Amino acid sequence: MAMILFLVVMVIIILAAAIYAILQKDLLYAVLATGVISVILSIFFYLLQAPDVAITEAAIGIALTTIIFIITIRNTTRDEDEYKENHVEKFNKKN
Amino acid sequence: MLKKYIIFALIAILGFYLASTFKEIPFGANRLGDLNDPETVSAFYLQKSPEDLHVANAITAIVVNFRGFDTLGEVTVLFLAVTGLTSILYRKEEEEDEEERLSIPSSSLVRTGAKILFPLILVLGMYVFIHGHLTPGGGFQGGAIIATGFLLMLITYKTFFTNHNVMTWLESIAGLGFVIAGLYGLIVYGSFLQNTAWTGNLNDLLSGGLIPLIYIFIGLKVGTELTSVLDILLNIKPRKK
Amino acid sequence: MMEFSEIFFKYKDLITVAVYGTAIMLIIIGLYGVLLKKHLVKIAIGLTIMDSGINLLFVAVGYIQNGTAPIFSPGHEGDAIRMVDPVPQALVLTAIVIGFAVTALALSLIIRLYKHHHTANIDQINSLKW
Amino acid sequence: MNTLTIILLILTIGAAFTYFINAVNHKLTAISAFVTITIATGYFFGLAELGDQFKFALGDFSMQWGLNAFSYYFIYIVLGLSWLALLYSIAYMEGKARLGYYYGAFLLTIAGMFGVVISQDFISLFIFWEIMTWASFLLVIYNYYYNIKTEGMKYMIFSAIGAYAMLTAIVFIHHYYGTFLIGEALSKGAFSFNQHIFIPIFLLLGFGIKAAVMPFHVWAPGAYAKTPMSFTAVFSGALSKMGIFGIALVFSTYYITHNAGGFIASQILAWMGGITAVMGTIYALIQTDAKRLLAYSSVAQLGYIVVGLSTGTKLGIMAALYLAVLHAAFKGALFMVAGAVEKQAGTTDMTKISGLIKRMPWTFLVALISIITLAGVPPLGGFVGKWLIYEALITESNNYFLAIVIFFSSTAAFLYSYRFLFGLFLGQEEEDTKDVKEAPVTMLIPMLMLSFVSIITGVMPGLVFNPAAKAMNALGFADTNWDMTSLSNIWGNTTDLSLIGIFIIIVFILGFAVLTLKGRKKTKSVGTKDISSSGELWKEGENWTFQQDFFKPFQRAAAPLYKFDMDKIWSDMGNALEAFFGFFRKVYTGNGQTYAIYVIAFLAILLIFKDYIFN
Amino acid sequence: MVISPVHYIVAPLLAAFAIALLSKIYKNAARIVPGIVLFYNIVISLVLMPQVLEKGMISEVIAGWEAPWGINLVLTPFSGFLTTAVSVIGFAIWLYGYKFKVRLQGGEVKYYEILQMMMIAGSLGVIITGDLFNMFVFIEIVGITAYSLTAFYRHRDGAEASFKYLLIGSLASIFLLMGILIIYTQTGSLNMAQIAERMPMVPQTMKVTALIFFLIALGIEAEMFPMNGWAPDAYSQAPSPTSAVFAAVVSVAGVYALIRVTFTVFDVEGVHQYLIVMGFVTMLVAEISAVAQVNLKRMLAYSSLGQMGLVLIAFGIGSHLAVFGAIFLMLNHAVIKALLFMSGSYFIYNSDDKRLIGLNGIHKRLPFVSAIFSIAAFAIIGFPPFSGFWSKFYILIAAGDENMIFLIIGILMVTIIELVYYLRTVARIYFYKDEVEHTEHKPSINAIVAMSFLTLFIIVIGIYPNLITGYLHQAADSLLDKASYIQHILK
Repeated sequence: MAMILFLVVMVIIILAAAIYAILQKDLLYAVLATGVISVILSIFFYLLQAPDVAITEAAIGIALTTIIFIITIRNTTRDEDEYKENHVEKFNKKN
Repeated sequence: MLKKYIIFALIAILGFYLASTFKEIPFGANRLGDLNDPETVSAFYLQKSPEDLHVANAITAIVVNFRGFDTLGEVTVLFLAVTGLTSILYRKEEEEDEEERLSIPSSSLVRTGAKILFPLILVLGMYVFIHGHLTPGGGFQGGAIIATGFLLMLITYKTFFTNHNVMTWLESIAGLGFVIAGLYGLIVYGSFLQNTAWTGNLNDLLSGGLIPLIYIFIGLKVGTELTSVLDILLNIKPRKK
Repeated sequence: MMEFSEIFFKYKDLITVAVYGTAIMLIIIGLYGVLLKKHLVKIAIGLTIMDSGINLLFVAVGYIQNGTAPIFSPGHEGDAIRMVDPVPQALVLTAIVIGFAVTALALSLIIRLYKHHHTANIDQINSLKW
Repeated sequence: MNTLTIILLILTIGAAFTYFINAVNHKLTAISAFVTITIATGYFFGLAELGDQFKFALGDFSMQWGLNAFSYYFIYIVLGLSWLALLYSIAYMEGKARLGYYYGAFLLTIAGMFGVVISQDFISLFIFWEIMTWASFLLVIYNYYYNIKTEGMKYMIFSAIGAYAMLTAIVFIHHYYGTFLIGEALSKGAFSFNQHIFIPIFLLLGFGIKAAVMPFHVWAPGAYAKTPMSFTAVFSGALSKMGIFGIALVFSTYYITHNAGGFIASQILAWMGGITAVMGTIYALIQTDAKRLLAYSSVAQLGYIVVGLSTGTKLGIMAALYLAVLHAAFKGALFMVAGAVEKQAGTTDMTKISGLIKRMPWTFLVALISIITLAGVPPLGGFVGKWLIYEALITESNNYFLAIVIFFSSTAAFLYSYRFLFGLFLGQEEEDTKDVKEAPVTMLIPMLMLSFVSIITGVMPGLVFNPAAKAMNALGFADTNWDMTSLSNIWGNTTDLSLIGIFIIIVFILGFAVLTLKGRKKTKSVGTKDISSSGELWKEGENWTFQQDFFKPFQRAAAPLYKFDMDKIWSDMGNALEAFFGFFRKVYTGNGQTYAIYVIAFLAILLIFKDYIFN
Repeated sequence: MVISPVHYIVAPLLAAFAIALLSKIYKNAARIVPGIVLFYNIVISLVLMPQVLEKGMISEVIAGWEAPWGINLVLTPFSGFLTTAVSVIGFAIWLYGYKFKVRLQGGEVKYYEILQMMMIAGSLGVIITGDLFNMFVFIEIVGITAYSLTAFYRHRDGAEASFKYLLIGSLASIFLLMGILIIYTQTGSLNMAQIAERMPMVPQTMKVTALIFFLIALGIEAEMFPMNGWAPDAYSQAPSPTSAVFAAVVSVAGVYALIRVTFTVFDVEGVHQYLIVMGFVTMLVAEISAVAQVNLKRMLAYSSLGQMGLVLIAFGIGSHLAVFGAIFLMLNHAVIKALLFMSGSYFIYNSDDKRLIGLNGIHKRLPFVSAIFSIAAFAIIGFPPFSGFWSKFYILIAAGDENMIFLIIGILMVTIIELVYYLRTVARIYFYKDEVEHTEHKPSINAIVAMSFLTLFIIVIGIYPNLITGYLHQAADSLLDKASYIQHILK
């Protein structure tokens, strides 16, 4: 019973994390949300009797993917709506 | 905003058809069929893996031997990704100026912790891919773990640089080792990656013929490649504020 | 993990919906991000989420009720009959690593695009058209 | 080794050699081209005889080249005219740039025409047709490099439309009759209009475009006028005859079996030919450039030929074949005249130059003879052709109204031919054409030879009737009664031409003798400026020649006809298409996300309609 | 060691891993080694092709597990023919690009060479593999290399084109995985032959859904219409030898994968009509878009999309003659388009201007290259006596035998559009005054050798096509004969 609750909670968390990752304007949090997705996903894999996949997902999905995303954000922009004022700047520069 | 609703509709359609498709595929049903005269590949693998290969971890058997060609291709994909990254983010020497990887230096606690953790993580990774054919885990996992270890060092210490020379050598030797192990099979037994020197019995460390060796190569290669991916990405000059 | 297989009988449908539904929902959400989000990093995030969905789908299809991981523990050489399907897991291993490679490449491209165009909005990056 | 293949090899290798020799020496280029064509012509008329065949397999198809009387008849035109034209162009092209390009393309075109005529299966017919087309395209753009957008492109596009219509027909002949051999398809009735009518229709479209039939004539005037005159002679004389060749080939089924579909088709084609003749004439009237005038006139002349063919009666076809040769002769001569004038006087604009008669008498003579032939006045050959066509139209296929149309256009032909003559040669001499010399002899010889053809055919049309009759036999006609020196019609009464000819020649000689002998002292030859009008003597600096608005009243009368401008219609069509394309390619918006949306949308559509698409 | 199909893959891999080390020892290793490898590929083809034609099929197993169980590489006359063509053209492109100076501007030669070689190797893998997931892996290899090479130049919009390509390509790989998954659950196998054998047992809805996913995914690789938005950008932004590889090798591999899956693996009705319709739409849209291009390489890219559409039409017709024509056209298009890109890139390289205006009157400076370009243009339009004519002619005849008159008329009309813009380009080269200032770059000798070799091929095949029609017939037979494929692999 606890098991099934755990499962349901996991499903809710992973979907919430996914939606959050898509909708969140602050990209850093969005990326962290993808990390959460990977965590839950590896637990899923573990439950589905796939320990190898679980370990791989844990190592690559949680650590590496997240870190390269963070690096990217650090090199580009953290705010998703950043381009708006950027657009305005460009417009002003034009005329 | 019409576009948005159209896209919602498209996604909904896709989801509906995916769901209706996978409704037909019962979850948890046994599709392996009879294991003794196998109909499906998985049954065949499950049967052959312990008997012929003496490999405890069936997935390792599949990844390294049955479908080793895929793994070779996949390692190549990673290798090519590294090459591509290098060529995409390649910088001429004159653009080069002093590396400032971190805006804020990390605390001494973190640094000492990293110093202690780093060797442990490396050892763990080694362990994982050396025992790949016995326990869960293997080349990819071990490689990834090693990469995380390097990642720790890279983000903790401004001054920590991976030695590209050593990386290149390790990477190339690992890759060549994999291919040559395959060629050994091709030359001796007439089929690429084939090896019938099934030493040892199940659950020994030295079992499964060349499989542990190949998996070690894979581990080294994946580890070095992931590490160099991180290295390349981390060494980009950050955006001017 | 035995209890998981035990409760499997009672809540089979629920679990089916949970696992498949999660996978498909992940794919759909990721697709939403890919198709509607303007920021390149968001699009990359969407792609990774879709990948995760596909991987979950693979593993879920390979699962066999109250099966064990396809690893022959000492003494149980004969119990291949109770093991889950190993092939999808092997494929997923490959898929994950390839997905990581593609993501890394995509992110490096994004970095270069940002340096080039000074924006990460895909609508403003269309100097090649028609 | 077969004679036909050897001739083709001679021509192609000669073309390549000529192209490359140009790098060495410009003089040698013309010489080698002329030598090549001479060798080919001599070889052909010396060694090739009827019934030569050459069979081989290419791809999965068996090819067959051969020589029958019909093709022999056209080879007369092709090789003879090409030989003269190349002789002419030695002097004409002297000192021009890119000689290797010119001569190489010329020889390739000749090879293409030769191949078209001798090929007895559709594949080689199509291949040679294409070679001929793009080789002549190279020549069309030779002079006017920057006009390629207008004239060259027009020519190429129309030729491509025609060629591809032909290709479609060929493919379906293979589908329905399982053969590529022309003779076999003919015997199986592939061209008959009762079954699969679109096959002959498409073939006629293909050949008709090359023959510049009315709605598709747009490419012709520009192409004829822009090309170097030495090639235009061949272009309008021989190359457009390939269309006639094809039409005759296709219609021959109809000739043998007068079937209903064929009747309609022939009526339509006849009317298209008639309209072509009229419109070509009418446009020729208002041209101020002699070259364009000639171009339109040759469009009109081809219209006559098409009319003759499409009557589908023996006499009509005889007339068409006869006119084919004759048109080659006089139109070739006229284009050569225009070329000579252009080379000597620098321009062919009839409003700029006039009164060249004193400067270029021989050229004038050639022009005169050819004009008379064109206008169809006895005793020269043109009369015979016109006569035959009228007879075919009126007596054999009671098509009176068309006869009237043709008659109208041939009378109008007088007008423009007179204008050509007057504009260039007669009238008041301009100052800047004072020092114009007569054309060099190598240019005069071909012209004179061609005008000799027009004269002799007037007296002895049998010289042409004989091979024409053989050709018609090859097409499957039982007996065609012809006589060396007389025209015969179905009422049997014959009009003897030799008497007329001899009589008129005597008259000419007598008149000439009288004028020259007794007129010596009385008449004095006056300069063209030495004229007076209503008591006013001509004063220095005045211009009394009325070259501007030559046919103003006529032009005003026929104004509505000029409003209908096919050229503009086609160009508007092209522009509209371009605009549509420009709009349509916007589907490739530069936005990657849009492309992704396309993919997903397509996937969704496939998923929804999967039961309908994949069942 | 006896030569076997696996060498196609192993030799480039060995080289790729070794180059990193060798280039530390010898500077030019990175340039020479790929040439050796690609030449070795030709040798492999020349050794294997006779055996294939004799036995009808060669299949090699990996790791000693027999066909349905392990991964196997298959060399039918069809795929063997394509691998031969790809190897030869790949070597020609390497020879052409050996001294290509532009490549030195961005990145290092080492990376460029490795990626280019692995792109060709990946395409070969796609062609010769007999296993669905293995095909996916090779498609990923091609994809990764293509993304990297498209973005290779820093001074162009390569990154943008590459990102579009990557976006669509990732969708392709996701859908491909989806299709593979569905097929695996239904047949419990990944081997194409066994799947094809068990396909009749698969329920219709499953079959069709999987097929649709495959069609989308592989349609993206084969540049079908709604999915080919990435192609013109990638073609036009990549380094020129890479554009040639795209047109000559990658698109061939994509079409091969599509055809192999739809013809051999699946047995669904209506896929032929689908191919005809989509192929025609692809062709029409591509040629329409090509007319008004101002950028030479972009125009060539659209034109090759159009040619691919024609190939798909021909495969869709599906009769022996049509498949024959389709394979012939694939070969022709590979050679001719490679040639067009090779010569066209020299124009661009000479005129500091990627737009067509840079071509005005360029024949004065580059007579040889201009002649080659014109010949190739005439050939791809399908003028006799060049090889392009025959393939088009065969396809038309096949369409005629199926009595598809409107298809024929449509194809010919599109050909007229094609003729217009190619003729305009040739006219620019020869007949326009050149206004733009230019930099002088004479073609290097190796490039001249490569180009004249391919040109010779075009002309010789055009004049005497019997040289290859025999192989082509066998190839068409082997593609259409599904039963013997299954029976031969499963023993």
